[in-house]
Amino acid sequence: MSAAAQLEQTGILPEDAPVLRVEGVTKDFPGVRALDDVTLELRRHEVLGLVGENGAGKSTLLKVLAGVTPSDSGRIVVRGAPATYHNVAGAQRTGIGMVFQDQALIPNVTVAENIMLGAEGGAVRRGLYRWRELNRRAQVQLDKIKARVSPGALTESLSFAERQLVELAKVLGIEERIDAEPIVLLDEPTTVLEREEIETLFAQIERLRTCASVIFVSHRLDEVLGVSDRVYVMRDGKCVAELDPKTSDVHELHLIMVGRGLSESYYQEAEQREPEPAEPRLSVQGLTLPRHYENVSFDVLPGEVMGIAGVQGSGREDVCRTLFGALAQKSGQILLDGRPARLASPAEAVQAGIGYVPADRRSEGIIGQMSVAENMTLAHIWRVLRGLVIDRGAEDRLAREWIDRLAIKVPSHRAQAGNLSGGNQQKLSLAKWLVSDRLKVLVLDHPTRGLDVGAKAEVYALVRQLSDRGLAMVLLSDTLEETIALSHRIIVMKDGEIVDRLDAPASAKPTQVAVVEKMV
Amino acid sequence: MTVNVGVSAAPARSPWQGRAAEFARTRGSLIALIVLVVAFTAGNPRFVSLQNIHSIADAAAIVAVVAVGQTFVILMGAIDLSVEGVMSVSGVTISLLVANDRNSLDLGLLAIPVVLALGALIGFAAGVANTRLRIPSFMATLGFWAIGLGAATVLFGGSPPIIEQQSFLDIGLGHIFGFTKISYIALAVVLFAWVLQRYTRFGRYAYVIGGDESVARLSGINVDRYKILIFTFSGTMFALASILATSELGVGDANTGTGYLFTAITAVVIGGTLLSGGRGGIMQTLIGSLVIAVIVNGMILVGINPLAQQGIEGAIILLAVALTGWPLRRPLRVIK
Amino acid sequence: MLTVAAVAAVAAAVSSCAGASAPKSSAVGSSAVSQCNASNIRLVDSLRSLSNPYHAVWTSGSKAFVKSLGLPSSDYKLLLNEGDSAKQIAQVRTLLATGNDHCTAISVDPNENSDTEAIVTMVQKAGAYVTVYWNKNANLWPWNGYNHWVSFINFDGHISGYQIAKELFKSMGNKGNIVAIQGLLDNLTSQQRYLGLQKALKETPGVKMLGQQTGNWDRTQALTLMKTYLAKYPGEINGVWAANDNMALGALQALKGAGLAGKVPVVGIDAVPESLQDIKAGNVGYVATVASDAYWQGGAALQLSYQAMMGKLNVNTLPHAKRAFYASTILITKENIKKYALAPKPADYMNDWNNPFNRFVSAIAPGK
Amino acid sequence: MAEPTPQVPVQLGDSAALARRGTQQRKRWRETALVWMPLGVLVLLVGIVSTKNPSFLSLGSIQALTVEAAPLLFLALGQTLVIMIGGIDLSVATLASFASVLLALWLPSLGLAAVLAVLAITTTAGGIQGYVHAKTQVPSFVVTLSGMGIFGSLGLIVSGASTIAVTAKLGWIGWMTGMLGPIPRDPLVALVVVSVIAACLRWLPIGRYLLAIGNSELTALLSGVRAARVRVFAFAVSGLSAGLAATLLVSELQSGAPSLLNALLLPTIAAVVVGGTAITGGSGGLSRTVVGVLIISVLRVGIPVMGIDPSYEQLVYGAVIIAAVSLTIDRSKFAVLK
Repeated sequence: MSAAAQLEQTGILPEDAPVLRVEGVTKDFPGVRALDDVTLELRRHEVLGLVGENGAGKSTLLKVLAGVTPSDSGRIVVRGAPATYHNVAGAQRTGIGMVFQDQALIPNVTVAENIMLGAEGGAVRRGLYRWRELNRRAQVQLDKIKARVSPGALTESLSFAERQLVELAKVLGIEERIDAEPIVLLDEPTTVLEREEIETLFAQIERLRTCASVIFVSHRLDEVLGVSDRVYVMRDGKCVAELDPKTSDVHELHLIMVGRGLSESYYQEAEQREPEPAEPRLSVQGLTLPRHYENVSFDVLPGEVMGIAGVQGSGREDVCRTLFGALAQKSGQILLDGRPARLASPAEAVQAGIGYVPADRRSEGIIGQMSVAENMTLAHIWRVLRGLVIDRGAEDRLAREWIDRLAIKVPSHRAQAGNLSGGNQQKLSLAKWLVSDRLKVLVLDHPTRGLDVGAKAEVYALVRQLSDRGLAMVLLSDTLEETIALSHRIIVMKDGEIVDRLDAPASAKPTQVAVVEKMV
Repeated sequence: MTVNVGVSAAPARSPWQGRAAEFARTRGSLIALIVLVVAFTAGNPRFVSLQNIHSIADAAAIVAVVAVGQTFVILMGAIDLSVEGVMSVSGVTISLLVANDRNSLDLGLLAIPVVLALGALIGFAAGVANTRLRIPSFMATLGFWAIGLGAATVLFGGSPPIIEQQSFLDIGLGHIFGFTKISYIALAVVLFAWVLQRYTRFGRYAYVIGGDESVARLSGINVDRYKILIFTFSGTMFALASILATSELGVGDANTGTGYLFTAITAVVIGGTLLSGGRGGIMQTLIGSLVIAVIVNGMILVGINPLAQQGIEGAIILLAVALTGWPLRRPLRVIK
Repeated sequence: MLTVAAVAAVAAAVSSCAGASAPKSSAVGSSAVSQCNASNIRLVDSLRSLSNPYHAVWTSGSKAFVKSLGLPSSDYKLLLNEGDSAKQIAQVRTLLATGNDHCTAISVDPNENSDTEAIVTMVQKAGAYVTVYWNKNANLWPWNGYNHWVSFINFDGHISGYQIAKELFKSMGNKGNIVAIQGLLDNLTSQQRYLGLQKALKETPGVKMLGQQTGNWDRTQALTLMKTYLAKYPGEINGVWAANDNMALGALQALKGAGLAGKVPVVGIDAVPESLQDIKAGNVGYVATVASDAYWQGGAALQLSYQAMMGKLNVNTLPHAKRAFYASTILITKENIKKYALAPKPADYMNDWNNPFNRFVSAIAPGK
Repeated sequence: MAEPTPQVPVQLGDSAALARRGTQQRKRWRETALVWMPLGVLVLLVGIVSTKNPSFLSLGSIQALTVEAAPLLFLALGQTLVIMIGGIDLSVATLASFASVLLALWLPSLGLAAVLAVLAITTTAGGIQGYVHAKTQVPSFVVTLSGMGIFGSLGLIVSGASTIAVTAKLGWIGWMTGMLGPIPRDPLVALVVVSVIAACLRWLPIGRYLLAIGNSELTALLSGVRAARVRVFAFAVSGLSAGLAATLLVSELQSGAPSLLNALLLPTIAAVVVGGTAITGGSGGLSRTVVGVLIISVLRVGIPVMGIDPSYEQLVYGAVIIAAVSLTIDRSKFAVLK
């Protein structure tokens, strides 16, 4: 239906009437019912929290609302009128915009072009771009969220967090574009943001409250409770509960989400055993790569988790890449069990017994088109070789064994890895390394990014087991809380240098504040 | 033939590296061109004689027009192999539509828009096959290559129609300040294409689609429409190139297009446009076309053994592309 | 009468030609005779493509000949390989596998020297009859166990290349500079023609060759090449020798562009309609071309294979001279252009088709 | 496709379980269809041709078809591996021509050694291209395009721009051609080699690595796969297959020439893609390529015997190619289609 028609609708709508009503929406994917007769409503000027485990259907619901994927049945009513759109453009004309979890930006064009993409409007006159106008309009959006990003900048030159902000600015553009108040869908917008960026974001959401309606999805339950007016909980594709944030807390929320309570020892801190003093598994000495990091030195004992804290650009990512041979260091050396290791390429790192669990598992952790078993043995095919030949029987056994040990939910070990849920994919990209008994060091690059509480807990448990197994682990994490809780020791990096080292024994964990003040 | 750089695993390039890479990619071809010119001039001073410059310009002109069409297709990450088919059928058709010794249609210069439309039509069909039938552009256009050649053979009917339209032949033979009109037309085409690339959705969306097609769709862009448009445009450019070539040849030749496909793609690639799409542009393609023309012309001027010429051309091209791409090299960079 | 022209053109050949005039078709009848009739006879051309005038004229000749035999046009089959050797061989193989081979007469223009042996061997096995033009390996001869390979017919490139060179030089007053445009470098005929040019150059000290490059038989390439020549040797070029008309015409376009058409004489080979017209017009400096007479080729080869197939010609008793020979070519210049400017009429050819050896010039002997 | 595990349906509820079964059946059906589609297209084409000319199904004709397919199959074999990792090899046909020249030149004097030497050379040549491609990070399209020019020139120079007839010791390769009972040898040889390579891909890690790189090279790299080596391997096999194709043709034609197989480049690529291997890499395999090669061969030799006006052959060829591909390719294999 046309925007004008909606205007009439909005005109006659009573104040408290829902701007968006989802009625019995159902959506099937091969092998799974993602949405099962979902019904909910979004009131005007409210922030609606949406929580649930991975695979609970949150993202699917948002995608249906945003016109990315059509629903199989049920209907969506926008401002009292049934919505007829079946693509993103249509949804936007109806006033519904979405910030996507996996970033939806074009790397090779300017920020301005991205923000105005598909809605250049007056910035294109008689088919010709007016660049100054385009940049001006983009700037307006960027100012809304106080993003210090130049509209003329090439998008790929921005940091991940900066891109996330551009993403948000892009969606806010809807405000001007349509003559009704926009409906903004935020799918885990905070996942990769740094602390102060998250603050700006929430400030922004507060502002949106006055002029728009927001659906906010996040795995950080405290965030959700903090920002939302109401919270819907989803499970197995159904809406199972509606809560008032003021009267409920994280534990209750979690209880409903997973059907079991959030155990007191969420991070299994009790499980944390202090490693016996021993020859360090991994010893990094005076590692230097100009313009990336300077003179980085630290030791990691067997069974020890070394957390590296730092903001974007602190150089901690680059250090990890160097450890895995993805980035060559200029000077300094890396010792494994006291012996210097040459890590010019990931291949050599794997040979040396170093594993790397990437943050972006979909494009770096697993191979979607290949089977679970094939993914597991990819890095250590020698485990299932008989002579030169792959022993499928052995491979099957190995795969089954690790599917059980990590409780990976999968129809069969020959199922395509791409069909697994996020949590199970993460377990798989861990299993890929665990199948090797030669593994000495494991680099965990944001191991719980985008995972739900349940999956996170399992990953934490796993980390504890691994340290018992005598593995040395280097951890980069999204949240300080996680870093502190999981690590035995923490080094804080800033501008490519180590600025502080803290011990984090189970008994006496440092406070977040203590770490943060060193970071910034 | 796709490039993707890991978000987290691929090391972020430090600014200066980025600039060096950008410089190499955008200016490298220009440097290569200069080096070649200097080298060949050393080999034979005649190389920079005005007359030779004219002949280089003419040689580069038609390639440039083909390459312009190809550039937009490659920018969006696809490829158009129908070049020789479209050129051949257009060449024969135009010769049959202007005054010729075969029939008495004689549409005069009106034939030009007609043939351009023919090229556009084939391009459009290829685009539809690509977007609607969902056949990779590589295969779809491969098919239209054969179809074009077939149609040309049928129309050709045994002997080349000889063109008697003086005004048409004049395009290829007439000179302005020593350069043939072809060169000027080619230049105009390049400038026009540059405006398209810089100031229109057509051009910008070519980059966008090359950058990330699915995102483009998410942003509500009618990707298929622009893809079809771009193939239509490339088809038109191939037809235009064929018209120019024919006006120069003076007859309708069923093999007008022979050799232009790889030459044009090479021109685009040497210019620094990545086959994976999203990077590059028209002006670089122009330089690329000149590089090719210079190589071919120069090898003859310095008198290189004909047997070795294609090999040396290949080597130079590889060298040029490798060197201009050198600073772009990064561990974990994926090039297919 | 064409034969006469041929004789006039190639004086050297007169005697041999007279000596070798039409064979009396009194050969012993072969078993094939009875069983072959309009319903199962196949007359086949295997050529490169219809997108070049030369083979187009060839096929029209073949069709005219088939008609002259009173056979339905459906008996004529045309195999096009588009310059793909593997395809040509495969097509012939399939052809032989899909019909009555004892009633199949074939004429082949092999894509490469290499193709010939494979093809004649298949034909020999299948029991069809074949006549081959232009290309074969030097050590391959019909009389070495191929009594189903009637003849190998070629046109002496040395002669054609030499003749047009001489005409070119004459028009230049036997002095000045020329540039040469060769055909495909790995093509025997192209090489022969070039040797012919060099022979003429030796005989004519006044003429100097500035440069030689390949135009790969291609018109556009020749055009670009000529432009480059003009730039490389400004004002120095007095004549252009091209290994075929297609390229000569390309070069001519370049000369037109440079305003030199008519001032710089051009020669080529093949006698394509266009060059004939230019010679006739005489205003653009197209001096001479040489006709191997594709129209005749089409009919003649089919005739040989056909006669052998029908038992009218006994291959086994045929002298070597007739199983591998150079056929006459016709030098076409302003003097004799009138005769050839117009489209060929079947009537003019009947005699030379019925007596395919009429155009015999000289035997191709081993080691020659 | 996998059977559901016990606990999942419980979790999802019966309706969902039903839904899953339905969708899974549909998916399974689609996949089977895609596996058999190329074969279906082949049968269809043969059917059409043989209705026009029944003798196309005669033993001799079928033998002729398979013989024609043999060299194409060799070239397509290497091409398949390269395309599986998402690259392309434009030099394979020209390299084969070059090889034919070398073989023809050396066979008389060296005999078997010549064959081995030539195969070694082509394999190395292919490998070098792969290495240059991997190290300089220049797209395979460009590297092999230059390779095309370079090998072309080498062939011309080495042969002195002429056809080289094999005068002696043909026996060393002669056994590849001719008949084995009713079965022509060429396709047999080709099939044997293809099966060997196919077995390697199935049972050796390299096969995994090829697919892994084709699907997600980054993951492969981060799993310690030495992608550069796998690349070199793929292109080396491509070179080897070029050498084998040359050997086959030389043994059939008893001579080699600098442009003997050049025209086979596009048919080769067409064969691979028509067989159903995604041009973007990451899927497909040699069995599909075998079918693809047969389809292309039927087109090459079939159209002429159908009695279509020869001047229309190219038209038909192009149209049929597009139609065939639109039926055989697995569109689910490419996320975005270029």
